[in-house]
Amino acid sequence: MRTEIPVAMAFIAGMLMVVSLFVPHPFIAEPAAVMRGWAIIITAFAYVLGVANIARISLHTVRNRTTDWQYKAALVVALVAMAGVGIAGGINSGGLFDWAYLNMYVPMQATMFSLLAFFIASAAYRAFRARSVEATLLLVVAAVVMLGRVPVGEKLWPGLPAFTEWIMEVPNMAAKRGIMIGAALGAISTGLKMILGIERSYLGSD
Amino acid sequence: MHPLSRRLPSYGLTLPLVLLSLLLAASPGLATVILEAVDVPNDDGTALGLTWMGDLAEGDSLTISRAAYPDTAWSYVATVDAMREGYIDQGLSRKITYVYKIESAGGRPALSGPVSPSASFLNTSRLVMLAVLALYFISVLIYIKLAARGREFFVRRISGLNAIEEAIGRATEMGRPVLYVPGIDDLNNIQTIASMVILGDVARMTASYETPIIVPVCKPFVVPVAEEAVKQGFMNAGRPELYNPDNVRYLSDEQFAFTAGVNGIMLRERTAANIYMGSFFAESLILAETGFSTGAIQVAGTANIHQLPFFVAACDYALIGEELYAASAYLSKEPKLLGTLKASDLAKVIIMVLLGIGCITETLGLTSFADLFTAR
Amino acid sequence: MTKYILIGVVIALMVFAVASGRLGAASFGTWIGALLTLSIFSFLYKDNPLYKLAEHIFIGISAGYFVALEYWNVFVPNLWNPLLASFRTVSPSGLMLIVPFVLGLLLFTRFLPKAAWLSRWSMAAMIGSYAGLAIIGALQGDLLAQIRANMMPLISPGSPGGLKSAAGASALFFATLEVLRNPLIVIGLLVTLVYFFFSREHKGSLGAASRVGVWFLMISFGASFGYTVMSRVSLLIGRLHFLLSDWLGIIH
Amino acid sequence: MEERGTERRSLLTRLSLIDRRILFLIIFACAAIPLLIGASLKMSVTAPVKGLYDAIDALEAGSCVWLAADYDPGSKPELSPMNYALVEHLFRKNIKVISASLWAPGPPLAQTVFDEMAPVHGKHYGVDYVNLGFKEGREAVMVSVAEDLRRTFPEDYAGTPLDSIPMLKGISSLKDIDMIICVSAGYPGIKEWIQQIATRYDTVIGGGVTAVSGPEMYPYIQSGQLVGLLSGMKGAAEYEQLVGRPGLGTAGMVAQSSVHVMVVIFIIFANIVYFLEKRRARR
Repeated sequence: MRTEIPVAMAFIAGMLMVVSLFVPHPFIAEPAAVMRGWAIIITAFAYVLGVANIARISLHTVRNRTTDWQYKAALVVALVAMAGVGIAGGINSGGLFDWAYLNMYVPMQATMFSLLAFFIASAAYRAFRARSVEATLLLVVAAVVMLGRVPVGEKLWPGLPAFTEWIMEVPNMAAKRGIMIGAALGAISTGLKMILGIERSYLGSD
Repeated sequence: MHPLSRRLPSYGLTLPLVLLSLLLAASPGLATVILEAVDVPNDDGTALGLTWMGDLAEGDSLTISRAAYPDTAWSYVATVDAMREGYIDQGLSRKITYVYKIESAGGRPALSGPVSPSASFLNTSRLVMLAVLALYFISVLIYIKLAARGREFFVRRISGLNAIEEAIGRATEMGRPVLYVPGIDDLNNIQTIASMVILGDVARMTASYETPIIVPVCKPFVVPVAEEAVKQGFMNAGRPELYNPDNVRYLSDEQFAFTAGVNGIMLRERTAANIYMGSFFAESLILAETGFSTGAIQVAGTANIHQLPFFVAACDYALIGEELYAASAYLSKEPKLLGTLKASDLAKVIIMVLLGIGCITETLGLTSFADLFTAR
Repeated sequence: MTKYILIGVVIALMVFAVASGRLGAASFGTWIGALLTLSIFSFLYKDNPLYKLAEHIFIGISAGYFVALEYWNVFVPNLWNPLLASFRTVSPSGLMLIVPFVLGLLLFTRFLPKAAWLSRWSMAAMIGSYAGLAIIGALQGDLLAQIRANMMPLISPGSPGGLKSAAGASALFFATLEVLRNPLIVIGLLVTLVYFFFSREHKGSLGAASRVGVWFLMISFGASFGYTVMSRVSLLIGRLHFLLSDWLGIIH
Repeated sequence: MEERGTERRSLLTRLSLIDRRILFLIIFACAAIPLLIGASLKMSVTAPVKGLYDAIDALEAGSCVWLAADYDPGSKPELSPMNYALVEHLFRKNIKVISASLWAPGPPLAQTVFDEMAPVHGKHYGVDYVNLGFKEGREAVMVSVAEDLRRTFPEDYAGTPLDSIPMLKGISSLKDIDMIICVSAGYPGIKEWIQQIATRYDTVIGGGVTAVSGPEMYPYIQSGQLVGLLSGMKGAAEYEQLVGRPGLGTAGMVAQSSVHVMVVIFIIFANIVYFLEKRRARR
């Protein structure tokens, strides 16, 4: 019950997806379509589960008054307020939910990511060193691409954009394709192991 | 190429239709068109393909309508350019037999014979794909079986692993601890599991050198697994008494808070060897920068290709992509991992051979070999 | 020192904006957005309560946002409405939706240690589906298509003619690059695959090939490095544009 | 001599361990000053960008594209300008646009673009464009939509049933769509659309990505699985130039240039210091 049924379910669900690529007949296509519809719904529940988990851990911190509990409290308040406003008042543009999205979600997430510009610049100065042939090659190509991809590069040498494009299309492309083929082989074997129940780490331990 | 010509095998117009067309062509004054409706192969039985020929000129348009045989209530389908190669009517039912009619301005309408769509049990245009998948599946399973039966498989020396040993040696000389960061993803990421295998081996080495190892962890579920790996490593080195449970530290499950915590460890405890193995994201360069500024020897490994540039530029050695998995297979000798690695190696050899043949045939101008691999 | 410079810059910009009479034009929402933006930027000086607060509010808001979106865009149209409709019309295919509904609810047994194993059923159905989709995606999109695309003539089409007709150093340089295009792509892929081949020691010619493979990898990492810098800088520009334009109204 | 040597070394060491906040300030200035000055630069258009432009330009008026807004505010400055420029081009060509998102934060971003562009071009919701909103389920949604649009998206973002939207009459699946354009910030995104849909359903795919994932898309461009690609803000700026509607992409290019130059200077300068220190250490 605890492992046989999940393994059987993973097998049926996965095989339906794979086989439906080769068997167009409705006797496979129809159940496969139903299964995809189910996957959509279960995944939505999984996201809500994730959110519930964040709330649970945060509330635990608040209840025990451990370090930074005040921040966790703010987190829970923000979560409940946002979800409540959205579910009760709707998500359409012009509403309060939309307002909070545009004026809070958008600036905060965008700014979080923009911090990385500073970190990269600082790492470029303090840590990126041409300590080997490989690292040297990497840094030289990086510098060429950085200059060749912005308008100022054209001012330095009119051929720079074309040369940069050649780097992207030839050596970069070849290596990325090699990585891609390796990753595809890995994805297929991992998928197979999951479908056949050889790999069960996602089920957790007993 | 028009989709129809790719999807329909060359369905010639049948003899009766040719005779009919001759008959119609004999009647003067009116443009004559003949129409054929056929099932679209390799589909789920919801489409029919129409082809036509006759006295049509550039710029003519045809109106297509259909009826459910034997009923003759015509319903409009589409108006198309007469010069196109054909038309595919979709969204039909297998249970109905259809008749089609096309009309051109000033021409006699043409009717098709009754036909119903049928569903295929096998998409024959994907046979090569199916064969490739089946062969690869089988080789994965066979290699896993062989590995489980104890067959010894050779895995090449992975220089990154030697670099780790060197780094630990240096830390020992300097009398400073080793830092091992297993990425920031949970156990559902295979990289984290691979990292735990490598952690076990690193712990074994540090124990035999009697150098402390610090393992900061970002996800609560990883903590017990990391503790177990370190403990086991110390046992394997025969020094279980050196194991210090306080050195596997859960810092925070928020990315940047975790990063700040690890930076703190590097600066305060002056770790001399920093090892980053697992799934890293934007924090990679922040960690590597701090480690560089403290003068530590750094070895990294991740299959998150987007972070590798920073590890390569700021660390002394980096395991690239699949090398991380290969290292864990090499160290753990786990059949699942070894079998997969071997099957993927076999596939790569075959791919290289196929690529060689493909390039030679293409250079010679023969495209039929390469076209076998065109995915449809 | 840095702290004062930073504060000085912000104040100077604000004074400039006030003086030009544009600051008042920003809406309340823009003010909130600007203050949150500055709170997060304050992390650059050092970790501080303002940043921590903004970070936690962000996690809360984004989690709440997800819940509402999943509710209105998935639960209601894909589960509730069809399920209610099928109760009315008693359609068996609609009633089948009870299965994913129950499987979805079973996920929450994770919070009940005794029944947690039930959540595996739902996990299995979900993970099995995605594993299957990943297999066919990797197979048709990456494996076969990429192998096929790399079966190319070793002589880049049109390049020998281009080399002959090239006049001038720059034209000759680019014509040479064109000649090298296909051969380098073919070699580059082969040596990269050799690098990721683990069943033989990388010695002799295999070692040489694998070393060239590393060079190709390094070039591609260099390209990724440059592009990543580009990405992050663009994000910064976006934020500065927001502050200078939407909030302070200094630029348009 | 001796003394000057130590002083120079300490200067070098000091330089290589400079407070990172000073570096932050330099980067801040490099990005902000060009924006304040409002300088602009002309640029040449790269082949992948031209490829996407030509593919869209070749579509007939009245055809219908799927515009996947698979991104979130974290990459808005890179991808939103693309979204604007693409919608500008599509509206101008009188092509119908179905927007949908596999990223929950995507729909309002797509909606903002429509709200701003539709009045300018005299376009109406439900007739010329729709926003189907968000759907959970990554690859499952892609394949599901390719087979049956209404089963996957019974309602649009605002909750209107699809059957009451006029422009969707006659569109039952991706088979009735002429092109998929994906504005993609990561997983799930353009890579998955290619993997799941391009060959299986014989669909034309093009789109834009953040610069981070630009380089890994080149194999798909070479193989023809992608008709064209915009990478990052620069790609957006090139597209803006092609459609003649300068936006945030174009506005940011001088700032982008100056920060790039500064980062390259950082790397070169720091490496020179590194080699000098190494040589000194060897002596």
